[in-house]
Order: sequence, then structure tokens, then C-alpha cells
Amino acid sequence: MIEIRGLRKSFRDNVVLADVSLSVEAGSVTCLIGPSGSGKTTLLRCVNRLETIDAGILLVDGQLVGAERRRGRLVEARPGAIARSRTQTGMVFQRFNLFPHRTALENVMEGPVHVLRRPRGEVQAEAERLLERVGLAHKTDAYPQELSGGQQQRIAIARALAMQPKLLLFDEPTSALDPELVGEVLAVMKDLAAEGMTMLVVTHELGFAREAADQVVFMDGGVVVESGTPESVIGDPQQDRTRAFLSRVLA
Amino acid sequence: MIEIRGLRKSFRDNVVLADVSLSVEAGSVTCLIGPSGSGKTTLLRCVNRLETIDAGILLVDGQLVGAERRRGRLVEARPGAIARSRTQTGMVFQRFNLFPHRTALENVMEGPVHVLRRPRGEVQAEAERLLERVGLAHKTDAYPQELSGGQQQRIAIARALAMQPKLLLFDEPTSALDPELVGEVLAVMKDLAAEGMTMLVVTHELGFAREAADQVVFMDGGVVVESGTPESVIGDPQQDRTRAFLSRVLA
Amino acid sequence: PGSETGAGEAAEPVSIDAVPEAVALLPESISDAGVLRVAIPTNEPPTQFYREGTQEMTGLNPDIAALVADALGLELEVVVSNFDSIIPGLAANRFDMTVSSMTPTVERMEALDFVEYVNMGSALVVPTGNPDRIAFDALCGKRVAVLTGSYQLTVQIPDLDAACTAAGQDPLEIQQFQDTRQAISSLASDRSDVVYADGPILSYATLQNPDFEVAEENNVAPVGIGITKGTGMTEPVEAAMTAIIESPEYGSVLSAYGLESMAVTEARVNVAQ
Amino acid sequence: MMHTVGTPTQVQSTLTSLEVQPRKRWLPLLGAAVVVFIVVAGLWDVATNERFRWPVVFEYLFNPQILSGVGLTLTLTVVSMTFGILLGIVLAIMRLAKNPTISMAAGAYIWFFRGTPLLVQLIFWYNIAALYPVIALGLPFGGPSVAIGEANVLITPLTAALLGLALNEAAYMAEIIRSGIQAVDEGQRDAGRAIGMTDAKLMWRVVLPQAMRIVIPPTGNQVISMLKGTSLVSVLAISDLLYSAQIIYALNYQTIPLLLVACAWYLLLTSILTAVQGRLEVRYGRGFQPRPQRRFRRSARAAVRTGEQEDRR
Amino acid sequence: MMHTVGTPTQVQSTLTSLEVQPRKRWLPLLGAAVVVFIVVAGLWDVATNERFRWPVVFEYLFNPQILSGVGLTLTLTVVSMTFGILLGIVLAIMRLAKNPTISMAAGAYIWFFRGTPLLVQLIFWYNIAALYPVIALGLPFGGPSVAIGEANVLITPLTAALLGLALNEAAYMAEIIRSGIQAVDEGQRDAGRAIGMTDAKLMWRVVLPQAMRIVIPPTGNQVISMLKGTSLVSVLAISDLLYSAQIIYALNYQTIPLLLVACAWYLLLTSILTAVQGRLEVRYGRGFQPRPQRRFRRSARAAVRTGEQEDRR
Ligand SMILES: Nc1ncnc2c1ncn2[C@@H]1O[C@H](COP(=O)(O)OP(=O)(O)OP(=O)(O)O)[C@@H](O)[C@H]1O
Ligand SMILES: Nc1ncnc2c1ncn2[C@@H]1O[C@H](COP(=O)(O)OP(=O)(O)OP(=O)(O)O)[C@@H](O)[C@H]1O
Ligand SMILES: [Mg+2]
Ligand SMILES: [Mg+2]
Repeated sequence: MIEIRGLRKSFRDNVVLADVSLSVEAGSVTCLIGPSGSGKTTLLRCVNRLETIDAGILLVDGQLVGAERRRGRLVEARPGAIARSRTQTGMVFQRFNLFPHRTALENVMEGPVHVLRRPRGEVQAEAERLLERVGLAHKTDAYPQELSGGQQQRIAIARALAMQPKLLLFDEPTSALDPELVGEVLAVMKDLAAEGMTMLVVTHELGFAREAADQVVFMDGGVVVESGTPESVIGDPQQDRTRAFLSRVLA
Repeated sequence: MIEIRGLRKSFRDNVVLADVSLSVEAGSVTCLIGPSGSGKTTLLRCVNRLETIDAGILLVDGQLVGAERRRGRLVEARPGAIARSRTQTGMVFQRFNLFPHRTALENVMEGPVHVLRRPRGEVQAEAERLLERVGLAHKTDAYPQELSGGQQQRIAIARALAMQPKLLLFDEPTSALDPELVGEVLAVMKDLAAEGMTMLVVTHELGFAREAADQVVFMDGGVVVESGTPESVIGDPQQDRTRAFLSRVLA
Repeated sequence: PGSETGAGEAAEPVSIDAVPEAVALLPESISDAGVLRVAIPTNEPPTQFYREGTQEMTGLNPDIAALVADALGLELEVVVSNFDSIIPGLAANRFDMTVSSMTPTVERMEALDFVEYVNMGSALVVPTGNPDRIAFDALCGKRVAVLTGSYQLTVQIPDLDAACTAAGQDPLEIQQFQDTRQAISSLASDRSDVVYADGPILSYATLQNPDFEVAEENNVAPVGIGITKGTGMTEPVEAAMTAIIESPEYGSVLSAYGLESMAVTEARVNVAQ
Repeated sequence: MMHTVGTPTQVQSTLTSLEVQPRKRWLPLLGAAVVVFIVVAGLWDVATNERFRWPVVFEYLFNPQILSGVGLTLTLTVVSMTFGILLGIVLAIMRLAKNPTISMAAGAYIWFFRGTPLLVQLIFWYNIAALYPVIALGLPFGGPSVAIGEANVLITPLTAALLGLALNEAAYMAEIIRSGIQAVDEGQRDAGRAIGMTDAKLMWRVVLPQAMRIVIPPTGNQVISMLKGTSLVSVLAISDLLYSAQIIYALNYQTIPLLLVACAWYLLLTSILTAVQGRLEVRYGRGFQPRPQRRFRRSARAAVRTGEQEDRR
Repeated sequence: MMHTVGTPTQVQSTLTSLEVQPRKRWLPLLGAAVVVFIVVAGLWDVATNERFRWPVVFEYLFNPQILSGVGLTLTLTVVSMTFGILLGIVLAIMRLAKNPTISMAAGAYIWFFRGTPLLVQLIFWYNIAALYPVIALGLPFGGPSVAIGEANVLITPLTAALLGLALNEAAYMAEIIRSGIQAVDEGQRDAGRAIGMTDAKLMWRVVLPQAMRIVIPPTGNQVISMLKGTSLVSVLAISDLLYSAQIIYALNYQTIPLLLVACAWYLLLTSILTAVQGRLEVRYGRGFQPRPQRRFRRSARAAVRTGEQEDRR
């Protein structure tokens, strides 16, 4: 589903992603772990083209994303094409980023109605189904501010799902939540994984990674240090850096 | 150090604290646990008189706080007296609430210089010592926005300590932090406990409670359900409500 | 209210026949258009004011403008315009001329040609009974309200000041206002001792307001129609004005506003005051 | 005052009840009394002061000239405010653009129009013919050009007034809207882009609606200033409300009563606008809750909890 | 455009390099070119258009009457803006007070002063002698009173102008400051109270400095409006900058060049103010970082990390 080859990204002189290659199978769950500043968020944002990239091939579903080939070179895609390609990828942010001026239902309907231009009635029925699915059927008319963090994050997931994406990106979806609320969100994510949604998840919840991930990728200093099944990377890390990191998080 | 007897507090019709009695020994650490909405935050705010109370006796260090006796009745204290009594109690908030327009050092100096009116030079030397103590000597001139959550929370602790309070109140001091940053703050709190500071801590970190608390108080529905040593309340809870709550948080 | 004298109402519309000598002098562009666009300043009774409750201008200046248009065989188009935009408007060819009680001075003649059409004097207005005994020779040290940029302020005051200084007395304490009402209200609230402005306007104001009276009038001097230099309109207007002055309608317009004594005998061009 | 009082039991023994009496707040009450007194006294004085000549005020309140002035004031305000806000939005977006030339162009516009008096701008537009007798599209430096029409014909006094007011207002609105846009969290843009919004849609559906909340109060100020500022167009001999009153008192010398008539109308219009502003603040504050934030959020959480059973999965 | 292109290896085989070329953005460039062109053409046209009579402009630029007008404009702006802001702060705090009478009193003030034209207020203050010949402190409804002084002596034209401008401005500033205060997070008050601040200290040291950030841009608008709005005081026979220019052209009929002189001065003053505004925005934005928030915060975090060794305990 995602194929990344030779991805490089720097902010001014600061090389954040040095040379990342990665592939994510359709229908699989990949967890991205690593210390603060290792470039996890930046990688996710590059996949969704919220950041421009300096070099590298980025294929989503076999299609070149955010760039076009022209005379043997890669050229940044036009803004319209980038926007269109983003409709196929859903993203869930750490701080939820719900639209505060719209109700839960309106948040979910925003994309399908105003970006995909699908008929309102049809979208509404579907949005209500989605909210029900994340356990918030009774909160359709609440504003984000009136909801707990866990509820907000579940609405953010519904909003991403409403675009019927091929791929879901999660950036530390539970780290802004009180411990009591974490469970709510992880439960929804496990459901999605079970249904075969392709997901790329930045997380510190090693429990979740062990339980739900098909692949765990450990990043540090802008490169992929180690990747493999959760058992191998978390249970039996090969690299010193991975071991040092895991000991700190598990402590 | 704190003696609470028959504390009652409601917001309009919503009785948040029904009849709370509690005592905290000088030099001891008390952890307050309980489900969301049980009134933990409200209790803490009442101790610091950030909320008015409807009834009850509240003694801090043997002195009536926020109320005066007058002809056999309790009468709300004058605003000046309340402000003065707050200088003796430090409070650390869940969302840090540092002053964003002041540097770390200025945040710490604000109270001693502008409330206690102590000489600036003396205060500055002390504030620098405090920042060093929480491991942030190199961050004196940073603005809060430029610091990580864990660093912000440590500065909030230094700000509270700068008032040389007899008592420190903590409201979920680590729940807004990424897992990696929690350790930083808990370490500082353990240090304080070891030095004999009286602390009242609302927390979900049962590990911390087990390790550092002298007393654990479980609240639910505006009353104290169970209290005692960490071993008894966390290790061997007597009440069903306590057990149900602990199972959910430990899950 | 307050218009028993009839000055608040318009005089009967006046008209005269076209004057062939004047028409012959008209530049082609004007005679082709058949319209004479005249800028009339905003409201200042009795020289120009809105007929009560309408947007129609009447008063001495509009009536003179009507006579000039008749004499030139043109249709009159009155364009009401604030002073601030009359001069730029003339330059912008928004108007062909302006009839706005302008006193010709050397300085002003750098910008415009002037064809005289009536004499106007200056007057002193004081509270009724003249408690301070104000007169032209007793103005030294008094608080004198005048209008911004007025002839009184720019030409007459310096002379009065010089006289006071020569006599070893204080000069006049000048207060400038934008219009007569403000000056009069300053007099009413006892911030000024006297208002010094155009005679006709002050006479009208005292008619409306019995608390005040005209103490003295002086310095009767002609005012002119202002025309942009180089437009070829000066000569035809001069010719038209000469004919108008000789016609009986000229007198009847003046008498409608009680200004018979202000008639000029000759339409002189560009005589600086 | 704080003083050591012993154990809770000792304290309780000296009390007849544990209830805490709220303190009677004399100072605010006294202040309130003084305020009420001043207002009532002021009103009384105004109503009974003969110099205000109330009968004259009532006589002219619905005078047709005054009414047409009200109409013109409203027209000028509505039309030029509308265009001013629209152009202001464009300018604010340009001002915040990454491209430095575009940003500087907007900056120059704002600098120029905030920097020159409206009076001058009005005279300029009215007399643009003096400078450019024929309005033409074409190349400068003497290049060829196509005449569109004579300036004096194209630009009537009303056009000049609307042009002047709207262009001037746009500069002020641009600053206000800029500060509003800047206050919208960056995460909101990410969220909008992530669901595939183009920049234009993002601005229109996400950023501007949220900026509204911050933009409304100063915009209210601007609308009200504009309402009263239209009297400047009297340089173009257009009679708005205030100028209509001035025309009338120029004739009858009833200055104060006629100014009171104008005031009455302005106060009425301002009241309506203030009410509209209040409703807009509520409308665009939805989901933000300005003041009683804590209270609302908590009770909302409490409400959430009642639905906890079906909520937890 | 998106189309299936195969595996990364297939793709790579068709490429000479993995570098992504940034897209050349023609549209903004074109826009920039047009803007530059318009500005240059406009300046050229203005500089060479004879009707602007530049020699006359230069002749009057430093005319003493103009200079004294500049001085008066500045004095009026500075003094009345200062008092307006101070009173505005008081009104904003009152407006947000819990006591409904106090809040309503401030509301009434704002309503009244926003609702009446400044011209009327100026005329009122100036002519207060006509209404109340003697200013007295005393009981209304005919009660006894103590005369303070004659109105005409107490209220000079300058006093009336300052009084009118400041009181009027306060109403507008109150709304702006209110919206700024409301934008300060409630947690900030808690934090201030928790270290024992009284309400007054809290407002002064915590709330207002943070409100500044939001208050500055609309206040900039107000100051600039005031600068230009002082010409209204010419009804009181005070000559500010614009009115000084008007006095001169009333004499010599050189309207356009003198208006240009006034414009030049206003533009100069506005430029200075805009620069000051920019510096204040930076000053009070410290710790908030308006636009490039993400970038700053992250690189700050990165900087933190370099100090991680000594940092972790
Ligand atoms: N917009 C930006 N401008 C400049 N530098 C940036 C920007 N975004 C990220 N960085 C830098 O890139 C590096 C990686 O940041 P990134 O947010 O991807 O890390 P992360 O692995 O997600 O860390 P965390 O766990 O703290 O979220 C950091 O050093 C940061 O300073
Ligand atoms: N200012 C307020 N106004 C009205 N109701 C309030 C207010 N503050 C708290 N409450 C209510 O009081 C109850 C207890 O709130 P409190 O914040 O003390 O709970 P808590 O135990 O701290 O919960 P949490 O773990 O979610 O922080 C809640 O039901 C809440 O709705
Ligand atoms: Mg990250
Ligand atoms: Mg709480």
C-alpha cells in the first residue's frame, strides 16, 4: 500500500529524514516508534504531503503521490493534485484538531460534502453510521469542546474514515489523553485493524503495538534503525539504540 | 497540616463535594485518586480557595483558611485575606498554566517579587537555585512555549516552591505529558517528598502513589470512599467501588 | 420656523433674455453642450440655501448663476459642492464656473479669473444692546470670531491689528470657525465677544436670532464669479454680467434678499482687493 | 485574618453551624447605587433642561429631510462596509501570503489608505478628472491606451463616496482580519488539508469562520464608526443624516435640538448594530464558549458521563 | 496527476535522480510582477502629473502653520489616546464584572458614546456653558449645590477637544480590550490567584499583558483613525494638521497641493505608528509566536534535546 524509497527531508540545515525506505502491506498495521525528535511525525506528514519532500519516491497504492515524473525527474505535483491525493489518505492527529465551530456530525460530514461533493443526505446517513461505530451515536450534535478527549479523538477517527480512505495515518493518537480515556481510542483502532484497514501508527503504547501491529518500525535520528514483527523488535531488539529506547519507555 | 471537616460544595444544583473530611499530616504525602467527576479537582481548589465553599471547616497549619469566625458562625474571609492565605499554599496545575509572556526565571520570580514584595536580587538568586534543583538551570531565559511539557511542569513546580509554601497541591501533574516526560516530573516530586514537603496530589499514577505516598484517599461521587496506606487502599481495597476503579485504571 | 422675513423662502424665479454679444463669445464646447455647470457652495443662508425640505438651492448666488446662464443662452446646472472640492472641481472641469461670494485677491487670482457681480460688506455682530460697546475702532484685545480663510481674516484683520499695535493696545484675539453658526454659537456661550464676517450672512443670522444684532458694517467690496483660467469663459461671462447689471432683474434679485444697496455698477475682471 | 485556632474539633465547638456565610459585598453595591444615581440624575436633568428644547426635537424627528439622511447614511454604510470587508479579507490573505511581493503589495495598500485622510481620498476620487480627465486602460510611460469613459461621467458624487469609503475601510478591515486569521490554530489547517481541502476552501470553510469570533468586536467598532463617519461625504454635497440636520439648523438656528434629533437616530442605529453584534458573537462563539468556559466544559463532561454506559465500548 | 506507476524499483528505473524539483510558481510571480508594475507606474504618474503641482507642495511642506498643525494633531492624539486607553481598560473590566449593575453601567457608557457622533459630543462639551453655565457639584432635583467654576473658564476649546476625543475613544477601546481580556485563558487567572495575587494585580501583571497581543492590531487602527480624526475638532476653532492645510488653501485656492502636504505628514506619522505597532506586536507576541509557531516550537524542542544529558535527572 505504501512504498517509500530514499525519502529525504530537511528543514533548512536540519536533516530530519535522512534516507527512509519503508513498505507497508495493504491491510496491515505498522507501528512507528522512536524517541522524540526522531522524525516520526515528519515521516507521517510527508506521506500525506503536509510537508514537501526533498528527494525520494513515495507510492501509495501504486501511485506516485505529491510528485509527477517529467523527463526522468520528479517534479512537485500541482496543489490541486496534492489536495486530491490527500482525500485517499486519512490522518488522525495527536491533538485531535477537530473543527471547534462544527458539531461532531458536521466534522465528520465536512470532507465528503465539501471536498468530495457528495450529496448531503447520503453523507449524513453514513456519518451517523460512523459515529455509531465509534460509540458516539448520542453525541452527533455536541461541539468538540463539550466532549472528553477520548470522545474527540474517536470523532477525529470517524472524520478520517468518512473520506473512505485507503490508508489511515495516526500520530500518537492517545498521548494527549488521560489514562482512563486511552482505552476508548485503542479499542476503536483495534476494531479497524481487525477489519483490514491499512494503518500507519506513531505510538508510545507498546501494548497496542504488541497486540495489533503486523510490523513495528523503530526510527532514530531520521533513519529506520530496525523493523520487523512486534515480537522481534519489541521482544528481542537487535540494535543497542532500540534496546536503550525501550528500556526508557517501559521503565 | 490540613484538617478538613464537613466540607460541602455545590455548583448550582450539582453537589460536587457532599461531606468531605480529611486530614493530612505535616511532612506527609497524600495521593487523591478516583474516577473522573468525583470531585478531586474541586477539593484541591477548595483547599486553595480557588472555589468558595458552602460549609465546613478548613484548617491549614492550624489556621482557619478562607473564612473567619464571627458570632459563632463562619463568614467568608475578605478577598485580601484569601489572597494572603494562598501565598502559603503552592499549587501545580494539570495544564501547567505557566505565564506564557514571561521567561522561566520570571515565572518563578513573579510571586516572591510582586506578591511577597521581596527584593529582586535575593529572589533571583533563589529562583536560580530552584531551577537548578528541578534540573533546568540552563533554561532560565526560555519562554514556556519553547519548552517541553515535562520542563514546563517542572518550572510550574519551581514557581510554587518559590513562594516557600507550607503545603503543595498537585492536580494530575503528569496526565498532560507524553509517557517519556512523565518520569522527569515524578522524579522531582519524589525528591520533594523525601525532603519532607507536605503534599496533596491528585494522580492516576498508581506507581507513584505506591512508592511515595504516606496516605491514599479514594474519592467517588463527592465523598471519601476509602483512605489509608497505599498498601491497604491500592493493594487490598475494602470497598467495591475502589476495586472497580482500580481494575479499570490498571487494565 | 423663524422665517417671518421670507428670507428662508425662495424669491420668485427670475429670468432674462439671452445676450447675443455674450453668446457669440462662448467657446464651442460650451455652446455645443448647451449647459452651464455652476458650482454653488454648500448651505449658508442667505447667499445660498436649500429651499426648506427640498434639495433645491436658492439664494443670491444661485439666482445670479441663473441670470448668467440665461444671458448666455445656456441651461443652468447647479452643482452643490463643499468648498474643499470647488477649486479641484474647477480644475477637473467638473464645473464651468463658481458663484460663491469670492473676494478677488492677488493670491487667489493665480488660480482663478474673477468677474465681479455684487458688493459685499463685513459686519460685526454682538449680543443685543451691545453691552461691550463693540465697534470697528474698539476691537483691540477683544475675542473676535471669524471664518476660516475669509476675506475678513486674511485682509482686514491684519490692518486692524496694526492699528491696535500702533495705538499701544493689545491685538485682536482671533478665533477661527468653519461656518457662521459655529461662530454665533461661540458668541452665545460667551466664548467670543464679537463675530466679524460677511454682512449679508450676519444680517440673516440676526434676523433668525433676536439675541444678537449687527453693531456696525464696513468695507464694502466687490465679490466675483470664479472661472478657471484659460477656459475661454471669462469674456462671455463678463459680457453677460455687464448686460445683467444693466437689466431690472438684477435689482429685483438683490431686493429679494434685502441687499439692494450692494449692487455693483460695472462687471470688472480681476481687480484685486 | 488568620490566627491559630486549634484543632477542627475545638473550632467546631465554638460554632453553631458549619455553613459559611457569603460575605456581603458593600463596595460593588455602593458603586452600583452611585451609578444608578448618576444615570437617573443625568436623564432627569436632560429631560427637564429647557435648553434642549424637546418640542423642537420631536417636531423634526421624522422630518422627510432627516429621514432621507438616515436612508443615505444606511446605504453608504451597508454598501461600503460590505465591499470594505470583502476587500479587507483579500488584503489580509495577501498580507499573510508567503510570496513577499504579494505581502508587500497588500502592506503598501494598507499603509497608504490608513495613512491618508478620508477627506483627501474622497476629494481625490471626486476630482479624479482633474488628474486623469479620461479614464483609460493602457500602458503608462506614454504607451497606447483605450479610453473607457470620461471620469466626470463615470464618477458621480455617490460613486466617489462609495469608492472612497470602501477602499479606506478595506485597509482597516484588513488589519482586523489579519489578526483574526493569525489567531486560528495551525493544527486546523493541517486538519483541513488532511481531508483534501484546497487552500481556498480551507480559508473559507475552516479559517475564516473561526477567525470571526475574534474579528467581530473590532468590526462592530468599524461599522459604528462608519455609520457616523459618513458625514465626511458632505464634502461631495451628499446629505447623510448628520449633514441633513446641519442643513436644517443652518436655516433655523435650532442647533442643539437638531443635533439631538441626529443623536436619537444614531443611537437607534447603534443599538440595532450592537444587538446584531451580540448575536453574531454568540453565533460564532459556538463551540468556543468565551467566558464561562470552565463551567460549561465541566458540566458538558458531566453530561457525557451520564451517557457513559452506552459510551464505553 | 496520479496514475498507477508500478513498484518503486520500476519507478526508479525510469528516473535519473530521486531529487524532487520544486514546482516553479508562475502565478504568484506573475501577480508580483503586475503589482510591481502598477506601483511603479502609479508612482511615475503621480510624480510627473503636473496637476499635483509639486513645487507648491514643497513650498508648504514645512510652513510654520502646517508644522504647528502637526504638533497639535500629535498632542491631541497622544493625550486623548492615553486617557482613552486607560478609561477603556477600566470600562472593559467593569463590563466583564460579575455585578450586573456595574456591567450595565459600562454597557450604557459604551452604547452612548459609540452611539453619538463625535461632532455632537465635541459641540456638547464646548457649549456646555449654554446648557450648564456654571459647573457645580450638588444634588439634583433642585438640591443644594456647590459651584466649581464657570464652564467657559473651566472648559477651554482644547479641554473640550481632549475631553470629547478621550471619552469617545474610551468607548471603542473598551470593546477592543474586552475582546482581548476574554481571549486570555482562564487557567492563567487560577495560576495568578494560586500564588496569592489580588484581583487588581492579576489583571495588571497577568491578564492585560497577555491581552495586549490581541489588542494591538485594532488599537493601531484606532490610533491612526484618531490621528486623522482630530480634524473634527476644527469645529472648536482648533487647527490640527488637516485643518491648517484647509486654512491655507482657503486663502490661495491651491487645494490639491496643500492636501498633498497634509497627506505627506499623515503618511509619515502613520509609518512611524505602523513601525511602533510592529515592534509592539513582536514584544507582546514573545512567548506566543504568532505565525511560524510550528517551526519555532519544534526547533526549540530540538534545542532542548541537545541539553538532554544534564536535563534528565
Ligand atoms: N516545521 C519544522 N521546521 C523546522 N524543524 C522542524 C519542523 N518540524 C519538525 N522539525 C524538526 O524535525 C525533527 C523531527 O521532528 P518530528 O516532529 O518529526 O519528531 P517526532 O519523532 O515526531 O518527535 P515527537 O515524539 O517529539 O513528536 C525535530 O528535531 C524538529 O526540530
Ligand atoms: N465551575 C464549575 N461549574 C459547574 N460545575 C462544575 C465546576 N467545576 C466542576 N464542576 C462539576 O463538578 C464535578 C466534579 O468535577 P472535578 O473537576 O472536581 O472532578 P475530578 O474528580 O477532578 O475529575 P477529573 O478526573 O475529570 O478531573 C463534575 O461533575 C463537574 O461537572
Ligand atoms: Mg511527533
Ligand atoms: Mg480534575
